Amino acid sequence: MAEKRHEKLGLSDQDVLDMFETMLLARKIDERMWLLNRAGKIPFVISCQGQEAAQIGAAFALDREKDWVAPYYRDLGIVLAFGMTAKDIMLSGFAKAEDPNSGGRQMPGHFGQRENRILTGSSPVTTQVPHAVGVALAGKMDGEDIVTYASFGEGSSNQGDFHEAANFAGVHKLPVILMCENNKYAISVPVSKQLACEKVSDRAIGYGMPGYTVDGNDPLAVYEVCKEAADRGRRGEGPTLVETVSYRLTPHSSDDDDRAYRSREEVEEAKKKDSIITFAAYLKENGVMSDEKEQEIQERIKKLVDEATEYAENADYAAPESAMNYVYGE
Amino acid sequence: MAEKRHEKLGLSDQDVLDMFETMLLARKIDERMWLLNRAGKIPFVISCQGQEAAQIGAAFALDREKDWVAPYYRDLGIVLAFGMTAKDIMLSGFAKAEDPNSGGRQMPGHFGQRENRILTGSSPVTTQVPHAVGVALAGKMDGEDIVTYASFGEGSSNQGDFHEAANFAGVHKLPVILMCENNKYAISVPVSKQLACEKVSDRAIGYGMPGYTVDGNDPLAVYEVCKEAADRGRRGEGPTLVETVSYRLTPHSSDDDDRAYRSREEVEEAKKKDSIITFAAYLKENGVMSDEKEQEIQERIKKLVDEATEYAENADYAAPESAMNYVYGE
Amino acid sequence: MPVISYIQAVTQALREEMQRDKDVFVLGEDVGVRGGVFRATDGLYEEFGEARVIDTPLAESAIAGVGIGAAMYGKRPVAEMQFADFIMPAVNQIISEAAKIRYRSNNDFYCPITIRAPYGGGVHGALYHSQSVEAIFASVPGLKIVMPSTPYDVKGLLKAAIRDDDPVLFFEHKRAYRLIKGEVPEEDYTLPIGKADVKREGEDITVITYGLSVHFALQAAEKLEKDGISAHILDLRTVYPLDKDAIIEAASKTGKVLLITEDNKEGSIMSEVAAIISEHCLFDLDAPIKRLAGPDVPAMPYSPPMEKYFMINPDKVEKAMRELAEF
Amino acid sequence: MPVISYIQAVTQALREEMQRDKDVFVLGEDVGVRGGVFRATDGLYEEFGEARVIDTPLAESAIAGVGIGAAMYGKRPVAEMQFADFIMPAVNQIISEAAKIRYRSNNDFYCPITIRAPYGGGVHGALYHSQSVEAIFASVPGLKIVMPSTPYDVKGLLKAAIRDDDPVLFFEHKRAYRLIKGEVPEEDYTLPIGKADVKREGEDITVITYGLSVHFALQAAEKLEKDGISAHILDLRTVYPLDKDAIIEAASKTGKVLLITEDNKEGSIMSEVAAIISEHCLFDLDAPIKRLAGPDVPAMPYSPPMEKYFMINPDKVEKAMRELAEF
Ligand SMILES: Cc1ncc(C[n+]2csc(CCOP(=O)(O)OP(=O)(O)O)c2C)c(N)n1
Ligand SMILES: Cc1ncc(C[n+]2csc(CCOP(=O)(O)OP(=O)(O)O)c2C)c(N)n1
Ligand SMILES: [Mg+2]
Ligand SMILES: [Mg+2]
Repeated sequence: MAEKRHEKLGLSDQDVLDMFETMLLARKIDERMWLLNRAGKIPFVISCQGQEAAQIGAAFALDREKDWVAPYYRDLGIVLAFGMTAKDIMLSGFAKAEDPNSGGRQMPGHFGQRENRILTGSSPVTTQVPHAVGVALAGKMDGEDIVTYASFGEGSSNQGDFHEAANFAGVHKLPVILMCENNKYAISVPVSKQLACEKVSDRAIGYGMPGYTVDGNDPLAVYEVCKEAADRGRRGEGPTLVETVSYRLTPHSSDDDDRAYRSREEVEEAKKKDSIITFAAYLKENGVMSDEKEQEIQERIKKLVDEATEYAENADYAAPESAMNYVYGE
Repeated sequence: MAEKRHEKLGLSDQDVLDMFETMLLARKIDERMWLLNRAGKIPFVISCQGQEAAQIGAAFALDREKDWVAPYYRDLGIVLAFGMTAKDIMLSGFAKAEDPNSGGRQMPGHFGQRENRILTGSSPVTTQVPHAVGVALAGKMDGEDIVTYASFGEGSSNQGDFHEAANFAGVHKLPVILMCENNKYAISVPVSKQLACEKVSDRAIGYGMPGYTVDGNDPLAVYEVCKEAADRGRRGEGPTLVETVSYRLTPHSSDDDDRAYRSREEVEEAKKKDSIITFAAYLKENGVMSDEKEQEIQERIKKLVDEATEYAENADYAAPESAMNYVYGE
Repeated sequence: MPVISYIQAVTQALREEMQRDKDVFVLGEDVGVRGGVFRATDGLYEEFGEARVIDTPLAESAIAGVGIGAAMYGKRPVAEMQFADFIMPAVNQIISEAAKIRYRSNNDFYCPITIRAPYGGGVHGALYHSQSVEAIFASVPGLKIVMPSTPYDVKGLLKAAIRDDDPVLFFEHKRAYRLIKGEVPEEDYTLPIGKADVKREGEDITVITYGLSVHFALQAAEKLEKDGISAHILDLRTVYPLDKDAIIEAASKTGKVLLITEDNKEGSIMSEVAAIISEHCLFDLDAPIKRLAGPDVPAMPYSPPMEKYFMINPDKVEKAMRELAEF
Repeated sequence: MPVISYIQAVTQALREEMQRDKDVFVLGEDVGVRGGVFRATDGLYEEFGEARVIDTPLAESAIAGVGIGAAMYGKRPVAEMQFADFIMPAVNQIISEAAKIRYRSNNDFYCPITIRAPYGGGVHGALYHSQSVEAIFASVPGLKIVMPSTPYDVKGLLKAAIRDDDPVLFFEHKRAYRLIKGEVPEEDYTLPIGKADVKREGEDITVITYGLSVHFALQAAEKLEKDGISAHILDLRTVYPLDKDAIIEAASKTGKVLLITEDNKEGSIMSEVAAIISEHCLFDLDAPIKRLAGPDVPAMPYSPPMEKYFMINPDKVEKAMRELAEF
């Protein structure tokens, strides 16, 4: 029997099962968030749906014991792979005191957890890119063998901070993966009105780094380029720009109505390439996942998400006056 | 006899003589400024020396009756070609009331003159690039057949504003020439520490525009690409990035001492390619300029610069309390 | 007169100015097909087309900078920053460029750009969708900063901003967008930039404020009236440069002054208002100048109890007004 | 004690902190081989090598942003902005990021970055090499802003800034760099950030100021002394958050207060100082709170007569102090 794609990449059956499970966990948490939002229980959701494959492909290419990530708001897959739990995410959705990201101070999707080397993020897009470069610089100074990851949307790749950070990383040959998750829209604005280049990865050469564009619905393809990018970084050869192309399956956020600017047909068409479905099919075709196994995973995740939701819903808010804490070190 | 280079480009003998004369005027004004500075008569100079060919090549490729320019502080050649006089420049050097750029409010090199469609500039680098894009956008809205030009150094091409403006121009297919005058240094920092790409023009593809790197000591080479860029713009095909490579022949400014960071040999080597010398040689070799003609031009310019200096030195400062004027429209 | 909402007044002003002057155009993120994430530019794309209602790439410095270039050419761009919090990448263009163009060119160029942005809290927007950012710009000569409180003021002041020959930052309270309604003439009118407006005449205490807090103060004033306390309420409307005469007059009138801002207290607009009063009418005062403001923490948290703790509301305003009256 | 210049104190503090803690590093434009355009980092490249004295690409947002990333990792970066005027492209990183990292992460992360920049006028620097930019940041909780006046304060405060676990903007008056000299201990010491310093005890009038103007006030005080007028001079040193207690104490002491800043008047640091005084010690005052400041025009022009017209100088200070004394 011919070697399977994931085996060629050095991934075991268990690895790809883990990848699938993390993708599915991200999707299921996300779906639950929408239900909670529509039920009036949480004020806001911003989704990873459609980008799970890209995120998990990238996360598994990193060393999750020592590398650092500067995720953007859709990177639920990344932070789960880096150690955040369903409960952590739900606590953030409900803005409760125990939320490890911010103690309920920030909206969901504003990730951060020092323990798991997830840099704290904000809302203004692309500011995290220089941060990841700074961590890479610091790691290099200390002779640490770390790679850093920063992600952002294709619209956000037009911010000055992307350019300045990419150039800095290029000049200093820092081990950074700059990952653009191109989901074809920036809120309502299609990629054709955001970018004049054919591919976001065309920008790489301007910073003296390689650039790749890969299918963002294929976790193995993303894994492959990110693994090579991480290896390059560790070898001291500098940064890499990776563009993953997929589609934003939900409206921009729970505050958006995407019917105003894109057709239902277009969305339905994109759903056919949904990585949750296509990767499950791959695993089954290759005998890695049986129907029973899938069922088992689905149930495990459902339980996790249920428990997390219940816990978070019942957890306490931080005390009102705790809003005064931590402006400065105490 | 074979067609001469400038004839192939559609330039007459008189055109190239005019080009030479404007280059030389820029050089001579600049040299005089240094003398005045060293004599303690003016507080500051920032030079065009080494970049005259690039500037004049570009200026002559534009329509100087209707196009708009957003020059940077070294673009003395550009503004002279666009109608500023030696007297105007000297008035700015001495910070006198009649200085058309700013009435003595800004340092020399901070150009601006509405009458000649020279946008007012500031010190923070690269802010003028989006301005030129904005003028191109406005011109397009009005159906005007205008091209805009913005220039900046290679160090400045690392600012976010370059990236954001270039992308905007690319997406909206605006008639803009983005010209990077690469003189190998940003104050003390050599290009190798500024950029990881081989050529600044490698950045063009990231904005969906063509990019060219040309010899910045050759006014005809610069003319050629800028002419093509202007034509593209007028044809509605969008912006072009042009990189002119030359060398900064002076210290960064009168406040700098470049011996701290580059060898005298390197500077001497660069002087051999000085366009003032090489272009004069081209004109002579091709029978466009005789020794007498050159002498005549030299004398005319000397007289101009002398008169301008004298006039400016004796001109009045703006009244102290006029510092209160023009914060808002009156 | 028709009663419309605060955000409808924004849209109406934009539409009328675009109809009136072909040099007026709108640019920003999602302002075109989507009509803005708050729908402030609703219908403009359909009416004026994509050349004058421009969906820009996601890059605020370019939005401001391209607008500034067009303004120097002779256009009257109205740039939208999707949230005031996201104006930060454009600060260099606004402070170094727009504000200084007339001055540095000795009046040869000028820069008639209007930059609109929704600001303010109380909408579960958390740290980065709730901020008041006016204080960052309120020390920059060359800029004007307008922050209207009512639909009537919105329409008149936004039109004035667009017609103004200098750069105007026009901050709209996002919580007011749908909450605040009021009578707005259908016909064309402008209101003077740089002039504060007495929103209520009173004798006992003076409240000086702007934006959403004007409404909180008016509500509280009604209640206080029942207890025989009469409050004079001055709406700054333009927070930079301030209307000194109006401030001095309002403060002197009652001798007891409460300054309210939703922004953090230290370094806010109210600092300058207090400084003006203490420079010009110190001896008319019967009580220390009291400031009611957000706490000095970075911004409003997301969780409802903490957001409420931070945000100015009618109760906090009423309490502060009573305390001052009793001083 | 050795007498050194203001800029030598900067260099000394940097060198000693880099020797003391390997996590301290310097980054900025021309800070390496060139030793800085003002030579503030002179000799550091030679001593510590290019890994710790980094000549960055010309991009201020990256200088700040990369520094912030390194600080979150555990480093203590000292970023130089070549001129305070050129901090503008980095405002988003400073205000949206550095200032809010501790707060937004609920104390999980913190950001010990120091951002140094030369500010101030009187050096023929024109509009963009003369500005005071502190007011832009002085309403942003999470930041600290230090502006020392003497070499002694420079050394002690810069060391404190570098050791501080929060972001500190450290603005150095460029005219003071070589003009101001003073005794500075060779040994290690720090001074407390957030504390103002009485630079002169006096009874009749209080002057509150910072930076170069402290020296102008001290000079004027000497002259006034001869005429029997005794001036109390408070140097703010940290201009955000302000040392309220020290301000209240200094203002109450004489009841006559002059506030001096080189910045434009409206919306300056002195607005907040006036507000604090009028909130806390209004009834201790015997005269209106007077402010002496730059005019409200965008920035200092280049031509010498206009620059002089704008710039605070000893004569203007003396005149204002006499007027207040005579009130
Ligand atoms: C500096 C800044 N400007 C505007 C916004 C508002 N905003 C939030 S997400 C978004 C679109 C982002 O599009 P893209 O980068 O493609 O990422 P996507 O959401 O599609 O994943 C915008 C405009 C912001 N968060 N920050
Ligand atoms: C935003 C900003 N940062 C820093 C400076 C200070 N500065 C003036 S010129 C210069 C170097 C510019 O180098 P380059 O872009 O290569 O242009 P060149 O001077 O070599 O022509 C620097 C750092 C500035 N003017 N603006
Ligand atoms: Mg997108
Ligand atoms: Mg250069």
